[in-house]
Amino acid sequence: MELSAAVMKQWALRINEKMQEHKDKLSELDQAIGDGDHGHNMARGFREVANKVEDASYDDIGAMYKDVASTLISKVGGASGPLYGTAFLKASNAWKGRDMLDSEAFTEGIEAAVGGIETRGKASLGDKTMLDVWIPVRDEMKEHGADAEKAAKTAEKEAEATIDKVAKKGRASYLGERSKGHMDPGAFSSQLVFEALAEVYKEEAS
Amino acid sequence: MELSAAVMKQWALRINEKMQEHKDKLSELDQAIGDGDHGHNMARGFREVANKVEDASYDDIGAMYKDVASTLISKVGGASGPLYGTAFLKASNAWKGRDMLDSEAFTEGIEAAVGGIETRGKASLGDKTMLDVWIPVRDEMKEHGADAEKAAKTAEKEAEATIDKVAKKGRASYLGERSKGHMDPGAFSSQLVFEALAEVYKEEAS
Amino acid sequence: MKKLINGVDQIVSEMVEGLVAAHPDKLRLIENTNVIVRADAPVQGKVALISGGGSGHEPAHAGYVGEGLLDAAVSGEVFTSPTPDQVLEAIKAVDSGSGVLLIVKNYSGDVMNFDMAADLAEAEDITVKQVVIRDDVAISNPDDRRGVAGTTLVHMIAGAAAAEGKSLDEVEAIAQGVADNVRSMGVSLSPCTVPASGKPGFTLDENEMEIGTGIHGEQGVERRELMQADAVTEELVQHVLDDMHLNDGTDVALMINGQGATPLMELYIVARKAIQLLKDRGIHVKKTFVGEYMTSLEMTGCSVTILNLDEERKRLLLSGRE
Amino acid sequence: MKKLINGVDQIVSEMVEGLVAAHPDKLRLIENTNVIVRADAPVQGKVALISGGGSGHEPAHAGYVGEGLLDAAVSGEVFTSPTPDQVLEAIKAVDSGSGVLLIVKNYSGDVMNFDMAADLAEAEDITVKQVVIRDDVAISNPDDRRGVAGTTLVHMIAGAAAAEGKSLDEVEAIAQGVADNVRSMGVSLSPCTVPASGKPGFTLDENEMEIGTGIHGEQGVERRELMQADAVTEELVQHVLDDMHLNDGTDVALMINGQGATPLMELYIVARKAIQLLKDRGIHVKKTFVGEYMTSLEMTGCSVTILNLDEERKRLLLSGRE
Ligand SMILES: Nc1ncnc2c1ncn2[C@@H]1O[C@H](COP(=O)(O)OP(=O)(O)O)[C@@H](O)[C@H]1O
Ligand SMILES: Nc1ncnc2c1ncn2[C@@H]1O[C@H](COP(=O)(O)OP(=O)(O)O)[C@@H](O)[C@H]1O
Ligand SMILES: [Mg+2]
Ligand SMILES: [Mg+2]
Ligand SMILES: [Mg+2]
Ligand SMILES: [Mg+2]
Repeated sequence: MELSAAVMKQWALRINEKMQEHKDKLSELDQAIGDGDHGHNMARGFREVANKVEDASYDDIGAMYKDVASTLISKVGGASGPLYGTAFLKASNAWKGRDMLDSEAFTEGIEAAVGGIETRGKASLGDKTMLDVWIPVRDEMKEHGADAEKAAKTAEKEAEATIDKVAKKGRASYLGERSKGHMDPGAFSSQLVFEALAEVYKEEAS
Repeated sequence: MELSAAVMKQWALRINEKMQEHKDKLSELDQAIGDGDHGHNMARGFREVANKVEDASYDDIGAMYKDVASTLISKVGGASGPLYGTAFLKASNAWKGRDMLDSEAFTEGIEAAVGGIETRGKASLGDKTMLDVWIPVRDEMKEHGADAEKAAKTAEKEAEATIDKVAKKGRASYLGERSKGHMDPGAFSSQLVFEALAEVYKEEAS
Repeated sequence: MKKLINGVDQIVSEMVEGLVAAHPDKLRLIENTNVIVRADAPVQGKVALISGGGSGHEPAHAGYVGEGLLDAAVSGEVFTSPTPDQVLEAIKAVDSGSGVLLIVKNYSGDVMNFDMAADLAEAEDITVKQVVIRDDVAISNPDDRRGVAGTTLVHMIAGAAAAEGKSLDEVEAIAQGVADNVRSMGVSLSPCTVPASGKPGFTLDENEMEIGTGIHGEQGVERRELMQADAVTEELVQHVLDDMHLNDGTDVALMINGQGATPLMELYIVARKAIQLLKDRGIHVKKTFVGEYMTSLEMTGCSVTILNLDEERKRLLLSGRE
Repeated sequence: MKKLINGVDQIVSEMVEGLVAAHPDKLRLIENTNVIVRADAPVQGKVALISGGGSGHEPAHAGYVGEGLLDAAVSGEVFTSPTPDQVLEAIKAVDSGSGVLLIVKNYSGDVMNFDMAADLAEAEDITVKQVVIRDDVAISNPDDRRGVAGTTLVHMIAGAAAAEGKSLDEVEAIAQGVADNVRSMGVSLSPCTVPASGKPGFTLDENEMEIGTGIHGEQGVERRELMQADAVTEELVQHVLDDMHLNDGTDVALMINGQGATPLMELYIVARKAIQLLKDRGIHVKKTFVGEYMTSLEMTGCSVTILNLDEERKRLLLSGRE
């Protein structure tokens, strides 16, 4: 798998489209076990990201994603703002100086992103957070190489799997056992991130 | 018509029974065009009246109704407390020293009561208040002599007639034209007062 | 009806007990009454101020008892004027010989009960004066107007005047000056439930509001389609100003009062627009109050109050307590 | 959803504009932000205090900005932690060189965003310390506990300490002392509606309540049958005390906090019982707060907060601002 700077820009734009489209569902998921703003937070943040990167030109993919990250950090707030922001900030470090990402380079970015989420939020696999999507996606990429299609499938499966879990981090954790039976909103927004990747990659390839 | 001290005591007790019985209706009437407490105010006040006079013995009817009045004044509050209180206080003055009321003496009391309500509340006939019941009852007594049965009939008719009026005094007046279409709660409690009189008089006579 | 209460009959007595228990250094309850007085009452040489009315308007009236404000508050049943004997107890407890001013909102019940209490007090040789507040411009005839949130500005300004040691006549004149120069208008988005009745005072659809509501859960003077905050504010401010004839450059105090269940957030949004509107009209807002001053249980909505400030009222308000 | 607003997107900006317009002598808004600072910030020689979080908790946090309290408050979207750049703006505006203390409620979002801001500030050579408030005993694991109404006692006590000219380390230690010794527990009778979502956070039947609710309209830890005020109070007080191990004769402060739409009348009924219960247990209530200090939009219900007072906290609280 190879991702050009153009495709990487499309990815950011497509994430925005997906967040707008699923805004209500994201907020409904958050309302069930959190405070009901995840859709608004994501929609607000990625709308700004799209505005920012759409007509901008960047020296490299690292610079582009640094801009994505700082926009998220300064526009989202809540828990998801610093988490997604830190994820893309760490990835942008890994992508610094590159105008094309091969499977290995892309995976390095995702690995750095997961590290960022872990350090920032101190959650672990199974805590019913976005990490429950990001960690399996990373693991698979590390083992089998980056594959956008597969990443989207894994993300979907793992987001679904958060339904049965009891939340240990974030607002949903306050509900204890009552958090069971609902999908984690951050896991679903993470699924959308990887679905967006699969879509733009596929369109580019065809 | 002659009313003994015993019947006059029964009157006070019967008013209480009627207020308890119609408490909810009185409050509902007040809710439509006032603040919804008239039933509670009347029920609270006359319950205290009944407690007070039931086992007490009085030198005369004047003393008995002075007690009724001061109980109402100190237990009801709102607009109806001072109005009913003043009404019975003025009546008690007229009944001072008597242990039997003939038609003329009773009418004097009612006349004094109406004067008290007018002075205290500064309302006039047609303002959609309790006076719209008391004034016609008084007028009739003055013209044809006191007749408990007739007083109750007139009271009922005049209370009914308040429905079509626009309130000019009390809380209902704030609604202006919107006060039309609802019976005045104080008119209805006044109807109950005269119905109680007719009942105890009839029972005594039979 | 969902309320944090123990029983409908104990509400008022338990409320006043709670208030005094929370502030034992400042407040005292007169036994067997619902009368709350300053712990140090009667204050020698000071004119005493008493306000009161039905309960359900908290912090009015008992919340205003304290130094520089009221000497006593008399709490009736919910939305029911207190009885004359309770008002008399208050008068007797706070009079130091310098006389007592009763601050009365213009409701038949309040006016009559306080009047009877004043008569009883005069009979006991206590000098009592009364000022009747009629600030609600929703009612067109000025004589019939209700006393609403503007009453609390009388507490503050007359309270400051009394604290300065002014005489009963002086304090009365100042209180009357506030009463003559204060106007209010309210709007409600949802009703309240009087505990004893257990049912809301009226019902409104999701897109309706009542304009010109009082403070007893009654309907307003008109039902209208719900508007945005700025439009509602403009309507209220305009209605109040139409009744005031303020010259360019006049100093005023502004109060945005919540009716009990309105988030402070919304009151600040209303305040923002009201201040803008007054500025646009060349009126100087010297002091703004935003919060709950005179509520109607858990009603949603707000009222706008404007007080024309002369030099004396301005000085007393800016130096006094809130 | 019935609210006095103009549009969901303008709520926070219009609210902070209204707040500053209402108190222009005391407050200032930093342009292009939702950061409110003291009008005279930075105050030379004084440690600066900053609090903040999502909006919807009014008067927290911006209502606590002022002399003897906070130097700045940062308001995020409704129930959404503010972003690090906004917190950084606040830090830069209030630092006088004596250092800055961030008062942070223990939510993932708040902790992370304030943390990032602290990092950014350190990079600009400003000394920043943080104290994280976790007073909500509804959550059993102490590390995971939310910061709720007790946070406002940190504003007051740390605010008084900073006003006395104490150093950053001293103010931090005092704030941490409050955080370590304050416990809260809440109950809700009805939910609130986050404006952006337009729907209530949960639904309750006429006879149900949620015990252990936080301040973001989320459900509590348990749904229960509605009880009378005294029983609810006993439950809350007991839960809080079970976590505190107070000795007979301990001095405490008590806060009965309304969640936004609870009539003050009901809060006093709760206060009455809470004070009785503490008295029965030999605990001395030195100061009682009853009112709205940390709300959740128009949620109905209340929380009980108890703070164990050592001599220093007692002195600072009794002498400080509210
Ligand atoms: N400590 C954490 N580590 C990883 N993810 C977290 C953490 N806390 C929260 N999240 C994620 O953030 C999501 C909620 O984001 P959002 O609703 O935007 O913020 P908030 O919880 O502040 O309202 C959760 O669904 C969860 O996936
Ligand atoms: N000024 C007045 N003169 C005569 N009757 C009045 C006057 N004001 C009110 N009322 C009567 O009192 C009744 C309302 O009594 P109530 O509900 O007990 O008191 P409140 O209006 O203080 O709640 C009205 O229905 C009306 O008949
Ligand atoms: Mg959320
Ligand atoms: Mg009534
Ligand atoms: Mg009434
Ligand atoms: Mg949030």
